[in-house]
Amino acid sequence: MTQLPDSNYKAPDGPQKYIGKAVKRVEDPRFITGQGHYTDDINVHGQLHAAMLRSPYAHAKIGQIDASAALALKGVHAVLTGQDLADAKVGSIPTGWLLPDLKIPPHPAIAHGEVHYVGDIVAVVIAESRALAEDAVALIEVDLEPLDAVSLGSQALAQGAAEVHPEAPGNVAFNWEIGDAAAADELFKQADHVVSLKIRNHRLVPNAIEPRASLAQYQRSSEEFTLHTTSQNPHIHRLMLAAFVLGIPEHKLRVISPDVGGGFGSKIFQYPEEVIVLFAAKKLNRPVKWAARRSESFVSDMQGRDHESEAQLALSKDGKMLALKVDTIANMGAYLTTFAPAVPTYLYGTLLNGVYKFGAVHAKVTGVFTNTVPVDAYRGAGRPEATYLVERIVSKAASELGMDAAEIRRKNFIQPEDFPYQTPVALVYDSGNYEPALDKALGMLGYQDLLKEQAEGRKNGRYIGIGFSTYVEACGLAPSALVGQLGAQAGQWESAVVRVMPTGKIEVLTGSHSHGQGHETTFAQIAAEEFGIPMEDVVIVHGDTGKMPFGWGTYGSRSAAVGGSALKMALGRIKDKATKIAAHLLEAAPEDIEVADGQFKVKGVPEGGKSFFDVALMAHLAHNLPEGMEPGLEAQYMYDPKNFVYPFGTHIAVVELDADTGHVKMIKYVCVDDCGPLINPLVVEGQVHGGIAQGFGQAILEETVYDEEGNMLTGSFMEYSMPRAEDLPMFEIDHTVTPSPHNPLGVKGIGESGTIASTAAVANAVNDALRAFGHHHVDMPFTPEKVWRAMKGGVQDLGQAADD
Amino acid sequence: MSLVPVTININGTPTPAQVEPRMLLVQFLRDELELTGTHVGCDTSQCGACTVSLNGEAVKSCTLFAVQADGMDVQTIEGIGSMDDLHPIQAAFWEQHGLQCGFCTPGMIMASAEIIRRNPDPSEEEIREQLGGNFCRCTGYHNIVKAISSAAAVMREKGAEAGQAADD
Amino acid sequence: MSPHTFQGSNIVAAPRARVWAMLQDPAVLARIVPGLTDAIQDGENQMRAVLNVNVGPVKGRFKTIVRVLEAQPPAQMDLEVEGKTITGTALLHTQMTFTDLGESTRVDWVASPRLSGLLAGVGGKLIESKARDGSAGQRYADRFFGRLSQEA
Amino acid sequence: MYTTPFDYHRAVNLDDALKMLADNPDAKLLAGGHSLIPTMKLRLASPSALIDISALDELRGIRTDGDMLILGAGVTHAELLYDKTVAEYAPLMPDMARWVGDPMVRNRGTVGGVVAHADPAADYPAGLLTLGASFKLKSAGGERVVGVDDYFKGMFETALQEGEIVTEIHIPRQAGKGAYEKFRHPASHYAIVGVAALASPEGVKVAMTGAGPKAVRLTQVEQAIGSDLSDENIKSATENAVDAGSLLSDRFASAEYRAHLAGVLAKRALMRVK
Repeated sequence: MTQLPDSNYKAPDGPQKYIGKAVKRVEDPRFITGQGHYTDDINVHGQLHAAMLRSPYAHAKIGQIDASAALALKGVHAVLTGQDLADAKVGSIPTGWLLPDLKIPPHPAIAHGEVHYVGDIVAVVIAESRALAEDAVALIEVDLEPLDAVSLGSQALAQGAAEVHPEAPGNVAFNWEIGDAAAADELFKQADHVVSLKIRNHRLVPNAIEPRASLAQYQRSSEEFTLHTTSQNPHIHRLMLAAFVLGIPEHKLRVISPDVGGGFGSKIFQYPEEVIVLFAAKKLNRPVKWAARRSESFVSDMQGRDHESEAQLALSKDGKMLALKVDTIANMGAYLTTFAPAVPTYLYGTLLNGVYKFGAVHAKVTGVFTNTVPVDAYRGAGRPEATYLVERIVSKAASELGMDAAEIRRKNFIQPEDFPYQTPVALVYDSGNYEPALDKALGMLGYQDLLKEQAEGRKNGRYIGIGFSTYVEACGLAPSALVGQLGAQAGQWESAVVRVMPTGKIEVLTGSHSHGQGHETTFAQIAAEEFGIPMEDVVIVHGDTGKMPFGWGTYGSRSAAVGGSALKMALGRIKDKATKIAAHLLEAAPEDIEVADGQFKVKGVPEGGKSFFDVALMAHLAHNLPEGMEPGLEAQYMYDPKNFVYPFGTHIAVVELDADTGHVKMIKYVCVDDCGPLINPLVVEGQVHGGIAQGFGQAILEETVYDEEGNMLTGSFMEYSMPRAEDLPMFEIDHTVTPSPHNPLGVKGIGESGTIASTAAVANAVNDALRAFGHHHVDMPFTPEKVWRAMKGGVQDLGQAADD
Repeated sequence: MSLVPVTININGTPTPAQVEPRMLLVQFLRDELELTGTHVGCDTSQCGACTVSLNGEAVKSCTLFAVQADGMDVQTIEGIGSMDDLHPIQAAFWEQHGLQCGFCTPGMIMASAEIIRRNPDPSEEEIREQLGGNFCRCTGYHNIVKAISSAAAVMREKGAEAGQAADD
Repeated sequence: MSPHTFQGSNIVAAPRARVWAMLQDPAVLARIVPGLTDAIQDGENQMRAVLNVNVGPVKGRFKTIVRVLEAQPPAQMDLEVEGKTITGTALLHTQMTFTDLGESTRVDWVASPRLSGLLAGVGGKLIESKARDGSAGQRYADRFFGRLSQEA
Repeated sequence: MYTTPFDYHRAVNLDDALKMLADNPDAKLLAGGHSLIPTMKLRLASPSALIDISALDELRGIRTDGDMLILGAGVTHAELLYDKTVAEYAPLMPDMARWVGDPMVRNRGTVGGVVAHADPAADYPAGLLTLGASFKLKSAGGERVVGVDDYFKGMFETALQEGEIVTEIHIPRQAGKGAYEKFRHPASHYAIVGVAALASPEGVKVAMTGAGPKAVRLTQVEQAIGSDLSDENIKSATENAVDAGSLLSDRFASAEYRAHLAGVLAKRALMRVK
């Protein structure tokens, strides 16, 4: 492969020793033996426990709080209320992404004056044991005067709807638009066919299996705080807690996220409980810990999705897509949290172009406050919503026009020679080649045979559906200057420190964070590859602001593309310096030195090289270094990418409907993803598997339901359906490889692709099966009763009732 | 509330303790004995992260009070195998990439042991059905199912070898 | 409005005025409401009490507030019973209409339970479904009005 | 996660348990605990004492008495699923037990617990109705045997009086094929609807659980079937055979849908017993 134009990616010249190999994960031994070290596993001397009194009402005025009975229990140290935080001038939990005219109501860690959703914290008990803290919570008397509440985005915009915050009249948080409306209108006039779609992308609960937990310690002598917390990005937590909320000098706060049991976005954000334990630890001069119960997680972890959209697609009569118009109401919940405003805008609106050549795309998004748990990034964050909409309307178009769902896509693909491709909605796609992925997937599926089987089945009352999702996604947000212009209160670069020790062992510090993605393996593969040294000689350190100077963490599939690239660049610096030292020791010119299998050698001279250990030792002894060279062998690199990366691929789901009951069984799932070169195929495929399951979960099983008064009716695993092993088939996975020209590894993210693609694929499959009953569109989630009713017929475009 | 004396045989070690009746077995393991490999993922007995073996049968340690285990044998993830001597199921989860964040993994492994105990040669369908009490949010179960299949095969082989050795 | 309204009708062996008077007296209510204890008048139209519940796996003493929302003596009364738990609130709205039958009184009642907070999510199966069991509502009413007749 | 505090009593034998129960009406019996403990964790149940009967030998054991299969109330779902005697005497029981919870729940949860608890979405009541089971109930004052038709009264309501314990489940030897079909809630795995069918020499019996406040016999289906288990008759006897009027309706499944499912499951169960 040749170097791509305008590229800092260089394909490897020869076979690689570690990169591209399915290396077993180095972190696994501790997990499989029960030695994983999660936040709630940590207990420290003198530790107290916090328990939260949460609002049972979606909206209420807080009256008198009588904590006397709770405080009278032996072992209860304090009961904290919103007033305590206000008196101490604790700041509001900040929003990290600002849009023009954004309304940001105050978000105190403990509600003050009013509660705004079921689960909002009203008071906190700090006690000797968790059991005692929970006993005491039950004794607090609070007068809550229920106020009118609203839970659905479109209802919050209706005339006379309950007002969530006085700061946001009409419950509008923001109005946002992208694309050329006039150009789109012009193309709609020329259209032969217009497809309309009304959908709800329903709300989900992330449900990482590890509930959130936080443990705060305060050292009075040094005024230093340590916070162990379940975080995907400890530096962001430190920054926000220090600069905006608690006013702790940043260098006096150390945030550690040890092993983290899954995140899927839900552990990005700054949460009230972290503020509370830090505040209480200083106030009581004792360590304070809080760990969520699952029933708390359901009403306190930020939730995902929740869009109501209307879209129109303009097509010519031969199936060429001309333009797309989208109008979306995004339910933000009760407060704007860390990334919330970016999710339905820059991560959603900008991806509405999909993989197609549109003349114009226009999107309008209204962000709305409701009395529900706040909504923020959840695996895919905006991109699954965009992909569901685009891929659903394209399949609906095929259905209405009587075209093959694969062929209508192929006909409209952006072509390989079009890259870099400027879409009508701001993004510039880096590289892509969409047809080979589609063809490969069709081949794996045996598409033509399956179509015959489907047709045959329909005659006999067997309803098979085939659903496509030819997706593209934009991940590894970048560059910092651009995201800053768009409203981010954060940079989007990543850092790596490579510290070579005198014995040649390498410590890699990264600002990325693994909560299941396997950084300790893949990052070690990158580092070991650079010098050909054993992987065991590399250790990856992450998740501790006390060790790593700075970093922006892991979300938006950025670890490999941005964090991995930072590592690659830092390794380059080490290699440069080490090469110079080796050249000096070997009395050769640096250009003549090559490194392989941990040996520095003069090119063409097989004997007498210097080992990596020799060079590392000399770097530290500094007995014989090139003139003027600084001793030591350590490098840091802050890598700010030039662009997002754009993974793509084809996912195909095959489902079968139970004609008697409406139960949907997924019988086959095939996908071909292109995330550039694979660092570790085992890890990549694992990410895809999990992503598919989550997208399938949304399409078929998962649904967060609120009643009109803002009560969540699906607040436990008894009601909220999580995908189980029995719900899924084995997945058939393959890849194409189109490197990104924008980063030195050529890699694109893969953490979210599965979810971004699969929801649409599964939904399209169910709809394909329901075509036999005269439907062009039935909205997800495809609960058995809904599918049964659709099969009974008589309902066209069966949408989701407001609160069904 | 008075404490109740119990002696629970934990991973082969008789362990005397005084426990509050309301302490769940999982809390006893985690908070009193620092056996933190057993996790708590829910409060309604669905997720299976807390699965341990009680007198040889897999149970959910979040739905059992520690006092109820008095006099019984409890085996946890820490007791099923160690880094020096991995249980075949542990080895298979590693080999097949049957875990990502690792949080559900101890419960998955203990539940897998139960599946193989009940049926040494489970089909893919049986494995999926029998995993109904364990949630994993990371892996999509694909590699977990593979891991259990392959562990069962290894254990059958070992069992056959052991049987042969005994016959000899 | 609750989607799970249930209703029924009972005859109480007492004149309408007497029935009305009894229902205003916390002491009487404490005797006739199954499971109600520690009833105290708390303001003009409000009573605090403890309700002992034992339904399926649910068993406990729940702090309860009974509010008279609207009274048209002696023909109609709207009550709200609010039970508080750590996981949320159970609210029962009841409307009773009293028809004078001379020596006895017919009470037509409509009740609609509603759960809020975590209880709505986690307690649904345990409590809400019970409330949907129409015959259970009638059985409970039979006990209540039976005791009321005895009291009279 | 924590329940309210309670006194724990491990019963040394049944008489001890009955005495403790008589002495403390505020106590709850603890057997498998899979309904009670989650409810206690949510603090919706806060009994002052628990009487642990989970380790009582008197409640264990599977035996036969002539043509009667006798299950101790403490027999677990897993025992039902794997026991040879049960498979021989009442194969419908394991056909239901496999649907209960998951392997861990089955190892701990008991048949007596299900009978005492009378959850409307429990599986066994359907099969027990078709099998004509009866239950031995003991109290400090004596014991009695109640037939299944008189036992289940309503949602969480049974013939059990205060101070009584279910000690045995009596199941007449199953004559003819039995089958249980279930449509479960995808989250809780409880029955949205479950239907058991039994084709015995005395006739075909069909019973439904999950759909209403308590398990009931589907007498209209039974009458329509008579003894004609032909495909056509099964289809016509089960189609639209269940009236939605008295059924539960919730967010996940309306009464109409439950009624439809009951017909579908009755058809499937009957197809298996023919």
